[in-house]
Parts: sequence; structure tokens; C-alpha cells
Amino acid sequence: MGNIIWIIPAAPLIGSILLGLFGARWSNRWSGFIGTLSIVISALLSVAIAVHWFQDPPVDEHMRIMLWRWISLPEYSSYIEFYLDPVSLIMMLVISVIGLLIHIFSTEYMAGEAGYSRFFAYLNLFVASMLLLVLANDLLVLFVGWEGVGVCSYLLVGFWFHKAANGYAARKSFVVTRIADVAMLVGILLLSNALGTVSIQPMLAKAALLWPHGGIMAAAGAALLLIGGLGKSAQFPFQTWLPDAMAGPTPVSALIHAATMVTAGMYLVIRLYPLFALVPSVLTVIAVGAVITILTASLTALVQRDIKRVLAYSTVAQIGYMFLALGVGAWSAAMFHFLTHAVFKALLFLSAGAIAMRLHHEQDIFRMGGLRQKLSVVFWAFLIGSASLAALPVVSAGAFSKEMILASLWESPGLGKWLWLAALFGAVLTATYIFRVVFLVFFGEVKTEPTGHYGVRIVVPLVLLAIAASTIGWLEMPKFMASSSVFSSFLEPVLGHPATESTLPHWVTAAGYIAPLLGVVIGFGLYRSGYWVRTAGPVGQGNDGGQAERSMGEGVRRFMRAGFGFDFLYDRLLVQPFLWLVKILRNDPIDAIFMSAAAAAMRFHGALRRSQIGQLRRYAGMLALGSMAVIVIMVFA
Amino acid sequence: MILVWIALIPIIGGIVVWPAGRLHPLAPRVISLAILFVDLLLTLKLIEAGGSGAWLASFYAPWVPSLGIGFRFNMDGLSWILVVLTQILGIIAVIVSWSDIKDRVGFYHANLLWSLAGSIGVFIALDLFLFFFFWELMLVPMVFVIAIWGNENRRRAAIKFFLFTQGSGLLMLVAILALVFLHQQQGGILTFNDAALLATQPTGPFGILAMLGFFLAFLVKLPAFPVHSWLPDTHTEAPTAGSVILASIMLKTAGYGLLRFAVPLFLDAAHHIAPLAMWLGVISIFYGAILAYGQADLKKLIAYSSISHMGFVLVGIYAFNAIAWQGVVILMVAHGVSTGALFIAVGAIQKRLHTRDLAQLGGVWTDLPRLSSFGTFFVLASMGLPGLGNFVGEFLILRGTYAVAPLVAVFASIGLIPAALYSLIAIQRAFHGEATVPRRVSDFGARDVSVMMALALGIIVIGVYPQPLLNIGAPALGNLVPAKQVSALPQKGRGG
Amino acid sequence: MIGLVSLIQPVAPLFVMTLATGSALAAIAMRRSFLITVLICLVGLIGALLALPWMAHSAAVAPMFADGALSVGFAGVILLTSILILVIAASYWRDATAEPREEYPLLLLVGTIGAVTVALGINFIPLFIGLETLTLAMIGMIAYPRWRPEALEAALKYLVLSGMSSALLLLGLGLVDLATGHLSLAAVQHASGTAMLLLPALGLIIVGAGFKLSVVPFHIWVPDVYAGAPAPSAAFLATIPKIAVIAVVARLLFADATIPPTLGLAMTIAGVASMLVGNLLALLQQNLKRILGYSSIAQLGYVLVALLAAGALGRSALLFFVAMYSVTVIGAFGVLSALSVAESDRDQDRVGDIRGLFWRHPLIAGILTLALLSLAGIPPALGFMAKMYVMAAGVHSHLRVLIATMVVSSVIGLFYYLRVIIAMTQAPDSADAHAEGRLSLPGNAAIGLIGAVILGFGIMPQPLLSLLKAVFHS
Amino acid sequence: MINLSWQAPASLAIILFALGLIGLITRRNLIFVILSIEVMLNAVALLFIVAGMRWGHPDGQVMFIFILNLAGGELALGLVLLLRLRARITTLDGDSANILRES
Repeated sequence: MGNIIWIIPAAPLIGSILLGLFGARWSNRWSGFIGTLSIVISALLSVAIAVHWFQDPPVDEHMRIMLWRWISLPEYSSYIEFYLDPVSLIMMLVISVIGLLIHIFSTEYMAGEAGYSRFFAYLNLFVASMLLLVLANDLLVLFVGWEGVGVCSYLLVGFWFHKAANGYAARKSFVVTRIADVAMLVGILLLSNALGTVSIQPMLAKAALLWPHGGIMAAAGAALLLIGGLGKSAQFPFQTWLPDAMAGPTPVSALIHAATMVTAGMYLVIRLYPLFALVPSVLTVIAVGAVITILTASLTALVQRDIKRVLAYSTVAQIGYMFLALGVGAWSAAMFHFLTHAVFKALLFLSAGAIAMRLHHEQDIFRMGGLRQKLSVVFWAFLIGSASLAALPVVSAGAFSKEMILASLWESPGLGKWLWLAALFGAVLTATYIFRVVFLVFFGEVKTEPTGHYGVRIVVPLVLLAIAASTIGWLEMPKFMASSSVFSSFLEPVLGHPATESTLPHWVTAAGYIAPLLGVVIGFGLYRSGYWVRTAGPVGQGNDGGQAERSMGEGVRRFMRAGFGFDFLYDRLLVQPFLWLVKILRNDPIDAIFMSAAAAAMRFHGALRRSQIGQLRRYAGMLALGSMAVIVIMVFA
Repeated sequence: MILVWIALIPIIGGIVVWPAGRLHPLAPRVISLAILFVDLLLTLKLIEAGGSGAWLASFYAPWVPSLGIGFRFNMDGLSWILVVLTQILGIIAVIVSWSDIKDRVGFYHANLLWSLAGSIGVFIALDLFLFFFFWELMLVPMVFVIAIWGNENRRRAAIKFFLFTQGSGLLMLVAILALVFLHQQQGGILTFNDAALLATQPTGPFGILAMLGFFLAFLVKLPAFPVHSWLPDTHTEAPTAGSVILASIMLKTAGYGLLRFAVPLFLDAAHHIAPLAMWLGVISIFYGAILAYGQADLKKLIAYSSISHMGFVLVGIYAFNAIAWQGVVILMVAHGVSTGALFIAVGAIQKRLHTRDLAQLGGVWTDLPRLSSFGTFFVLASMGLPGLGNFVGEFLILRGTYAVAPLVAVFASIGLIPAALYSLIAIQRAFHGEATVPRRVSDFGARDVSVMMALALGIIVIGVYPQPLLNIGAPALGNLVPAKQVSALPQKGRGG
Repeated sequence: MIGLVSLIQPVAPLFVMTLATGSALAAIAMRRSFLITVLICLVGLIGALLALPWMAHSAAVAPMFADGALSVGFAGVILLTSILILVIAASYWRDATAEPREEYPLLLLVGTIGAVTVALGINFIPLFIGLETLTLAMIGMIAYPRWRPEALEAALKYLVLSGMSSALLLLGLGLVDLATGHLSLAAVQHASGTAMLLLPALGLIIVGAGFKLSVVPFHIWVPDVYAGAPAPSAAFLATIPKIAVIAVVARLLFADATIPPTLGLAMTIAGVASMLVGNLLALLQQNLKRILGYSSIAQLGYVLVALLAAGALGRSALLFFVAMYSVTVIGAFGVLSALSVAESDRDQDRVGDIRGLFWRHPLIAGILTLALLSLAGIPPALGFMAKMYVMAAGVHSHLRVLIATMVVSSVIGLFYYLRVIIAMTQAPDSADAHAEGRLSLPGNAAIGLIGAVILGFGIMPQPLLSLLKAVFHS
Repeated sequence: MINLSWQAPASLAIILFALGLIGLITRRNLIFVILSIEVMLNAVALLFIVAGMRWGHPDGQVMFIFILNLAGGELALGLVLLLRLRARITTLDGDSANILRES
């Protein structure tokens, strides 16, 4: 079974190549078919392998297949090798299955767009790269996938390339992540140099063997890789690119900027958790950074007008939860939240896309309203997704995963209690901002009249995802509900036994369930009081024509709306200096030096030229002077 | 003997195609193609044959015996790789010129072939004088190509190109002579044979000075900061095929020269200068990238990006280890392919839209989707996208450098960020966006597509399976520095 | 009879040429025929060349003449160069049937006699006589197209300035005579530094030599005279007197192992200045003859490097370089004269005139390109090898300043050589088109031969090296 | 044999030479320029005579004869050129004969 793993990333890759080569000549229907078919193959194989795995787990709980030697030098080697263990299996499943649903959704969503086949080529290439990323057994191969998904993200964010703003967003997303990637690359260099290999398993073994607990090398390596992860996962301080990346088509946002790519950072940490486990200080940094991310992103989400931006900030925040879990060593909790998040966030994005489809691509929540009856399918889908995101108890998958994280936080030593408190506050905010959207969009009076209707390719993915969003949490339940720990025991061979020995006080658990409900209530309360509408803020981004009221509250909201000023800060700290440098160097000052040498030669030429005056007497005089000079030299030198 | 033919065939070919141009404009093209193919086949056969000892093939005949100058041609894996690169890109240059060049076709192809012959000679000559002879020889035909078939400011560019490279070459000549006489003084015979001179190993200030002669010449040709400024002007004015040969082949002669001569002949001095060289490389990386970002001319942008990439080569060469050197070879090949392809793309854009100004471009994708997608692909490749050839080279260089000078490696890595900036802005401003004026132009035809496909395939193969190249290069790189000299060196920390 | 032979043998070449001069004069007196005059002169020159080895093997030595291989070799170079110039000149004047042109080859022959005398002479008397014969003949050659005011002006300038330099040289010689009582070069050599008068005397001799070599600061006349002279005369002017003087200087310098430091200093300064000034002056020049004139100033700077780099290497470098220089300069002027019409008001000597030459006459343009590349020192032309040889000699003798200057000035020089070469490839400027000459077979053959030599020996220099070695070290 | 001092006539020769040189540089009239050259040559001729006198050998006188020859030849050529040139520039002002110069 293991030796067919390679087909899983290969199928979308081939699909992408075919689409790239011939897509322009194919009909849209055919392009969509090929694009989807390749993912169908991947998804089916993934599911088959997963089923097989459950029935008959391989020895040592992992599979490896070596494809070919990529770089093989005496001092350095990297092999193209796939490594499948429960963690990567789950990732693979999520990517291929959710990817499939989103592909199906896209075939209808993107209908009529120019560049239809290009879209699927990119999307297939993305899936291939993402699968390569999760399956790679070599850090450098992982990096190939890592950058590959980055490029696909770039291409897809800028898919509608006619608008310059999209191009800007695409570049921003790529460059911000590239900055982080460079740190990761340096981390790879460091690990490779110090440990002699970047093949993940041997490398981790060596690290554990050679490096002391809390050692400086381990800390440096882990920190550098972490920076890469933070960048890709849009965590503080790299969170600024993700909201802008919403410029891409909504299915792209769903697949790349919610379900899969942005969680690559978390996957990286989990993949290398023995390394991170060596350095508690780095873990603490992760946790603190995650809290900052959660709070800032949630607060920002609270004041956005654009539905996709709300979701984007919420993604940042939710991945913050995953990192928070990582920060306290709750690896399987992070994985579990990844799983549920992938499902419900894909659902939310697809629903948002489905709404936009019917509302002339309207994304402003204050121009929607009353869609509960008009778009009932989407209403239910979005509601289920929101419930899951808000982690409403029992009915949603998110509740279980978030509960698991909260529990781990409470139990972790040191800062644990404070982290728990912050996470709890974040949970309130989460519920508030998402139900703000729910109330504004689906209740109240109709502001924009929907047109058209949904085809089956829109509805089926929504329904399937909605079902999953409400049920998938049952894979892992707290002890007091039911003794289901399918998920964590599945991951146990890799990540070890989770530390939930259930000594949790009951009030702690209860607080975790009450917080989201509280958030919903706040959201509803403020909706009823009209607060949301009053504080909607100006239309569009950043153009506060100056007539907004100058109250304290509005100032704070403006600050929050702008994502806590990070964009402004980076613009002044990084972008402007760079542009200044470009401006002063643009004409190559070094060249001026050479040109001035040439000019000097020309000036000499001009001066000497004047000596050639053509008059005999002058010539004779010069000759005489020359003779005098020679005689002087001969006599006195 | 086969080596002589490899260098000689294009020269003879040049003499043949010049008059052939009078018969029919097609004749020079076909003959040139045939000649280069034959040459390529001859070279390919060498790797099959294997050869004896360290060399795949070697040849010696006296030339100027009274000065110890000989026709000493030797080919090892390193030379082989670069010669094959030269021939393949030469073929592509001929194909690219197929519809570009319309007047004086015979003379054009003669010059093309002669400059290729010069480069091939540089890669296989192991007599310092012979090497220098070819080094200079390849310039003149190139100057003709630029000065006759170039763009508006072609004469100025050709002269600038010539002055920079030739002037620095003279420094190298002085250094070669100094080395040769030192060798003689040390009791050796008067000879320009590289193998004999390797034993000289001058030290102290003399070694540094003589080494600098080589170093500067190669630095100019590479080109690296601060002696790079001929490159952008030259590229801007050169015809497409000229740019391809210049960027893909001629710049590589500098990397080759550093690896083959500047470092092994002056190990001690090279070690002394290594930190400086590496930091120059880092500065080149940044300087090239920042200037590339600021350019309004697409061709100039690519030219500056070459400076940035060659910075990596410089860093890698002075890292003094096998990994970095392997990376240097891979990067040189990959850069040759990717940048060559980019110049072809720009040439095609210019031919169709009559501008290279990024302000006037934009929205090209709508009109020329095939051209634009290839363009985007190669921009991404040259940006160092993992999975494509350039990344392998850059990574190996960084990996090798990190082992000896971590700080340099870190800064060189940071240089990848501005690389992303200028690459993306190029894609954005050229291919994306909205066209300012409606255009009616034809996209890539079958010939262009097949050329670009071949190059793309090349860059992908190097990216995912560089092992054959590594295997061919390994013994050659291992033998560059004689083992005796290596062990004699003090093992001191260097760099960063 | 035997007595006559042994009398003639030591001065055989001069004798042959004088005989030819007499015959030519007689022939002109009888019947003006350009062809016959040229043939007589040619025979005279070839005969002199053939007589050289015979002279070298003579047992007796004429009192005032050297018998060293160096002098004989230089005399051979002079004769070969003259033959080439004669052929080129013949083709240049071929179509000027309206004017009497028979005296031109005659003047050339007389000038050559002077030059050979200088090259062979070791006493002040033959040296002086030879130099003045050469100068007077050259004035005639410069002024020959008397319908051109430029030619007259050039001749007048040359007359006055060379008269002045002759006077200065003579003053130096006189002072030597006064100080030592000897009129031989050996006296200067061995007595140097002993007498108070000798140092300025030596300085004045340098001035005289420097004028003929046209090194800075005695270069000032070069561009004007070259530009005014018809192309074959300019070729003669640029080569023959220089080779002759180099022969004398080389004999003096190479006889001793070391060069007196003051002399070395003066030569170094002159060399550095020549290389820089010559090349700088040529930068934006639009007149080809002036360019070649400035270039020759710089080239003579390189010659000084070879002269200063004593030793076997310097000696070979000097010979090689001089051979290269003569061939190349004649090639360049030969192309100009082939393109020019003698009877017109000027030669084809503007850069504008040769625009597009590559497409009109590819081979001629190719030869001019080779010649310019050779002067610039770029392969595959002969000049590359020669320059490398000089550099080698300089590096070997640690002439750091000179070598550095050589590098810098070469870079400057590249600019204008390349400018001319590129001009040949550009579309012609129809506005100032000037009548271009009809190419003739012998002229073409001569410059073709020169082209072949520049290219052939540039790629395969060993035969030339061996030849030079055989001639000069026999 | 009277032992004449050679210094005095030698000085005279040098002074004559200097005068000739000054004349050459300062005079504009071409006739005078050529005459100045003659003066210089004759000064040198005198010097040779003095040298011959000092050492008592005939070489100086031999040189004297050759120098006279040269002077005559140069004068003749110069005058011919002047004649032809005068037809062109209608003056004997040396400064106005400057067609050949760097423009």
C-alpha cells in the first residue's frame, strides 16, 4: 500500500502540468473535470490508505518510500522521500478531501471567469505542493513544498491580475512569508551543518542525542524554523499578509488561507516537536506570541466590514489557538484543532463565497441582511460553521478541540493559568465577532436582493462540510462526556500520550463552555442595540475621509480596524527605507564613478588637444621646452 | 585531438557561414545549427568515453615553445558541463536569431560562432596563455554582435563592455606573467602550463598582488560589485541572442576562471582574500537586487538580477568547500538557462510591442498568455523557487558557506528577500495588470514554444534531479586544488 | 676584382641601393616611366636585402659601420618595410597620371639608404649623414602632392622642426666631440658621466633621437605632419626613421648590462608620458592619420618599455614588437592609401569616410580591423603577442610604473581603436561621402599579405620568433 | 703650435646657437625661421671646428663640411616649400600656416 503514496501528490501535479500545457485549448468543462479528477484520485487514495491504516497499522506506525536521490554529496544529502505517519496522514486526508470539496465548489463558482483552466492549474499545483510539504521526510524537500505553496498562494491571490490591488496583495503575501522563509532556510542550514542531515527522523534523533536540554544551538535552530512557521501561518508579527490575501477568489481563501497552507507552520512545529521540546524557552515564546495573535486578531475581526476579512482575522486567531497549544506542548490538541478548523473554516469561506455569488460579489456585511430565508442552505451552513468557530458546546466540532486546548493550558505549569484566561477571553471574542456577522448578514431587513440559484456543485460541498463541522469533534471527547479518544490515540505513536489526566476542576471546564455562549449573547445584544451598525466605520479600507467622529472610541476602533497599525509600522520601518534605498541607488552610483573616470580622460584629451594648436612657433617652443626638461633631468637627476 | 576540434569547429564554421550568407539567408542559420550540433555531439561523446585519469580528454602541442606556451587543452567534468552549456545555449541563440536578425546574416552567425568558440576555448584551455588568448578572443565577435545588431545606444555599450573586460584582462595578463616568472625564478622552467604553475603557490604581498590581477579580471566579468556597471548597459543594447550568450555563457567564464585559476593558483592569497570576496558577493547580491527593483527597463532589471545571482557564485567560490563549489556549478548552469530564457522572453516582448519599458508594458498576459506564462516561470526560477535549478545551486552554496562563514551565509540568504521583491514586481508590471493600449500581436509560435519548453525542462530537471551534474562535477572539483597544497595550508577560521 | 669585391662587401646594401638610385635617375632622365622607376627601386631594395647576409659575413669591417647581428637585423626590417611601402606607394600613385610621379619611389629609395646608414652606423658621421638623407628625402615625400596645401604645410613643419632637432642633436654630438675628442657612439658609452659636458650632450642626443622616435615631449609635430602627408609617406614616416633610431638606441643600450639611472629615468618619464598622452590625444579624434599618429606615439612608449627591460627577454620583445609595429602600421596606412585617390585634395582619412567599409570591401575592412586590433593588442592579431611579450619583459625586469601605465593607457587606447572598427560596421553617412579609390592588384596583394602576416603570426608566432632569433643572433 | 683656448670659441658657438633658437621660436616670418635654423647649424659647425681644434684631429672639419651640406639642402628645400606655400597663403607669416591642427 505504501508504495503508491507517491501518486497522491503526483496526480495533482500531473493535472496541473496538463492544464498548464493544454488548458488554454480545452473547454472550461474539460479543464474543470481534469482539475477535479486529479484531486479525486488523491482523495480516494488518501482515504484508502487511511482506511487500510486503521485496519492494519504498519509496523512502527509509519511508512517511508524513497523515490530518488535528489542531492547526494559526501557532505550533504537530500532524498526525495515520503514519510507517512499518523500526523502526516491526517494532514494528507484533510488536504485531499477538503481540497476535493473545494475543487468541486470551484468548478461552479469560477464558471465564466477568464483563465478558468489557469485557475485549476494553480489550484492543482497548490494541492501537489501542499501534499509534498506534509509528506516530505526531508526538511529541504519540505521546503520545496513550503515555497511551492507560497508561490501558488501568490499566483492565486493575484489571480485576477487586472486589478493592481490584487497584485499588491499577492506580492505582499509572498514577500512577508518569504522573509520568514529565509529564517527557516537559515534554520535548515544551521541544522544541516550542526547535525549533518536534514532528513527529519535521523535529524531529530541526533538533535536529542547531541544537544542538551535548552541548549543554544537547539534554541537557535528551533527559533529560526519557528519564524518560518509563524510567517506561513500568519502569526504575530507576520499576521499582516493574510487579510490582504483575501483578494483572491474565495475558494482559494477557503483552501489555502484557511484550511491548509496557513496551518503549515503548525505542522512544521509538530513534525519537529522533539526539537522544540528541547527548548522550553522557545515554546514559551510561541505561547506568548500566540496570545498576542489571538487577542489582536480577534479584536480586529470584531470591527471589520468585509466578511472575508472577518474570516481572515478569525483564521489568524484560530491558528493562534493551535500555536497556543503547541506552546504548552499539547501537540495532539493542536492537531485536533487543525482538523476541526480546516473543516469549519472551509465551510465558512465557502458559505461566504456562496453568498457573494448571489449578491453580485458583495462582501460588505452591512450591505447584506435578512438572507436567512433567501439563502437558507447557506444560512444553515454558515450557522453551523459559526457555531463551530465559536465553539458552542456539544453541537459543534470546534467546541471539542477548543476545550482540549483550554484544558491543556490550564494544566500546563508556569504561565498556564494566564494563558488559559487569555484563551478564554479570546473565545468570548470569537463568538462575539462571528455572531455579529451571522446576525448582520442573515437577520434583519434585506439590503441586497439575491439573484440566481445554486447548483449541486455548490450545495454538496457545503452540506458535507456542515455535517463534518458538527460531527467530527466526536472523534475526541472530554472524559466526562464519553470516553472517545480516537484522535489522540491515533496520534499517540508519534506525539505521545496527551497529558489530560482530567484533574481539571469542573468550573474550569464549565467556563470553557460558557464563554462562547456569553460571546453569542454579547453579539446579539449589541446587534439588537444597533451598536454594530453605528460603529460600522467607513466603507472600504483605510480611507477615513476625516469626517468620522473624533471620539475616543472611534479612534480605538480605527486603530483596531487597521489591524493594530502593524501595516503602518512595517511600512515605515521596512518598506519606506527600502524604497528610499532603491531611489538613491536606481541610477547605479557606482557607474558614475567609472563614468567620471571616462569623463576625466576626456578632459585630459581636451586639454592635450589644445596643445596641438597648429602653429609652428609654438611647436618649436614646446620642443625647446622639452629639450630643456630632458637636459635638466640628465644633469640634475 | 577531439578537444581541438571542439574548439576549432565553430571557428571554421564561422569562416564558412560568413560568405554563405551571400548565397541565401537561410544558409548561415542551418550551417550554424549543424555545426553546433556536431560540436555538441563530439562533446557528449567524451563523457561516454570516460577518459583516463583526472581528465576526460587532453591534448598538447607546442605553440610558442621558446616561451613555454603550448596548446594545452584539457577537459574535466567542470569544463565538460560548461562546454555543453555553451553549445546548447549557442544552439538556442541561433534559433532565437532565426527571425530576429535579418541583415548581414552571414557575418552575424560568424561572430556568434566565434564568440562561442572563444568561450569553449576558455573552458578547456589549461595553458594560462592559451586561456588568456581565448579570454580576449571571445570579446571581439561579441562586440561586433552588440555594435552591429544592437539597439539604439549600441556603440557606446559595445565600447563600455569592451573597455571593462579588456582592461581587467590586462591586469590578469600582468599577473599571469608575474606568476610565470616567479615560477621560473623558483627553479622551474619558463612555462605557462597550469599544472606546473600550480606548484608555485606564491605567498605574501606578491601572492596577493598577483592573485588580485586574476581576481579583478574575473570580478569584472562575473560581474560583481563594484565593477559591474558595464553589464546593464551592455545587456540593454545587445540583441537577444547576444544577451543570451553574454549572460548565459560569458559570465560563466568568470566563475570558471575563479574556480580554475584564481583560487588554486594562489591558495594562500585566496584564503586571505576570502572574507573580502565573500562580502563583496553579499554586497553584489543586495546591490544587484535593489537596483533591479528600481529599474524601469525590463532587460536592465534582468541584467541587475544577474549581478545579484553572480554574487552567490562569488560567495560560494570563496567558501572553499566541495558543497559550495558544487552549488556554484549548478547555479552557473541554472542561471545560464533561466536568465537566457528571460532574455529571450524580453526580446520577444520587445519585438512584438516595441518597448521594454515597464511603465508601458503591463497586461501582456492578456495578449500573450504563452509568452507570459513562460516568462513568469523563468522569473520564479531565477528567484530561486525550490524545485527548480537555481534553488539547488543557491542552497548548496549557502550550505557550503554556512559551514565556514555562517554570518555570510545568513546575509546571503537574506538577499533572497529582495530577489523576491524584484521578481514579483517584474511579473506584476510586465505581465499582469491592465494593458494601457490595445495590442494586436501574435503569441509565441511553435519554434519559440519549443525553445522555451526545452529550457524549462532543463531548469526543472536540474531542480529535481541534479545528481548527474553533481556526479560529473565532483571529481573535477575535487582535483581543482591539488591535495598536497590543501594539506599544507594552515587551517584557520575565515570569513564572517 | 677581388679587391673591389672586398671593398664593396662591407657596405654592400648601401652600394646596391646607391646604384639603383643612379639607375633610376638615369632612367627618368631618359624616359619618364613610373613602372620602370618603381621596378628599378624595387630591385634596388630587394638587392640590398639580399646583400645584407653577404655583408654580415664579410671578413672586413668598414670603419664607420657596425657588423653586429642587431644592426643587420634592423637594416633588414627597414628594407622589408620599405619594399612594402614601395608597393603600396606604387599602387597609390598609379592613377595620378597627370602629375610627374616618378620621383616618389626615388625619394623613398634615398630615404631608405639614409635609414639603413643610420641603422648600421656606429660613428657620428654616418649617423648624421644617414639621418639627414632620410629627413630630406622625407620632406620631399611629404610635400609630393604639391596640389595639397596640407602637404606643403606638413612638409614645412617637418622641415623646420626636424631642422631644429637636427641642430640640437648636432649640438649634442659637437659637445661630445668637444669633451672626448671622439665621434663614435662608443665614446658616449664609455665616457658617460666623466665629463661635465657629457650629461647635457647626452640629453641633447636624446632630444634628437626622441624627435625621430616621436616620444613625448617631442611628439608635437606628429599629428600635423602625418595628417598632411599622403598615406604612403605617412607610412614611411611612421616606420622607417623610427626603426633606424631604435636600432641605434638598442645597440647602445643592449651593449651594456645596465642602463645609467638618469637615462633610465628620462626614458621612463618619456615612456609613461608617451603612452598616456598618445592614447589620450587620440580619444575623440576623427582623422585616421592623426589617430595612427597618436597611436604611434603610444606604441613608441611600449618600445621604450622593451628598451628599458634589458636582457634577452627585452631584446626579443623589442625585435618582435618593432616587427609587429612596422607591419601593422604599414597595413593600416596601406588600407588608407588603397582607399585614397592621389590626385584628389585629400586622402580617405576621416572616420566618416570608412563608415560602412565592412559591407563595401569586407576584406579590406577586415585587414584594417586586424591592424587596429594589432595596435590595440587584441588576439588574434599579431599585436597581442607583441604586447604580451613587451609586458613579459617589463614584468620580468620589474618596471612597475611602466607596466601599470601600459595597462591604463591600453584601456584608454582600446576606446579609439574600437571606435574606428565599429565605425566601419555602421551605415555610411551619405552627406560627406568622398571619392574612394579604385583598388589595385599589387596594392591589394601587399595589404593582403600584411593582413595574412598579422593574423598568421598572431596565431602562430613561433616561426616569426624563430626567424627573428635566427637573424638577430646569427 | 699655439695652444689656443677652446672655451671661448665654444662659448661663442653656444651663444650663437641660443640666438638661433630664440630666433626660431620668436620670429613669425618663415624666412627668418629658416634663417634661424641656418644660424643654429652654423653655430654647431663652429663647435665642431673648435672640437677639432682642441683635440687636433680632422673629424671636426669633416663634420663641418657635412653640416654645410645639410644646411644648404635644408635651405633649398625650405625656400621651395615657402614659394609654393606663398602661392596658397599669400603671406610668410608662419602662424597663419595652420590648416593642420586640432580643430
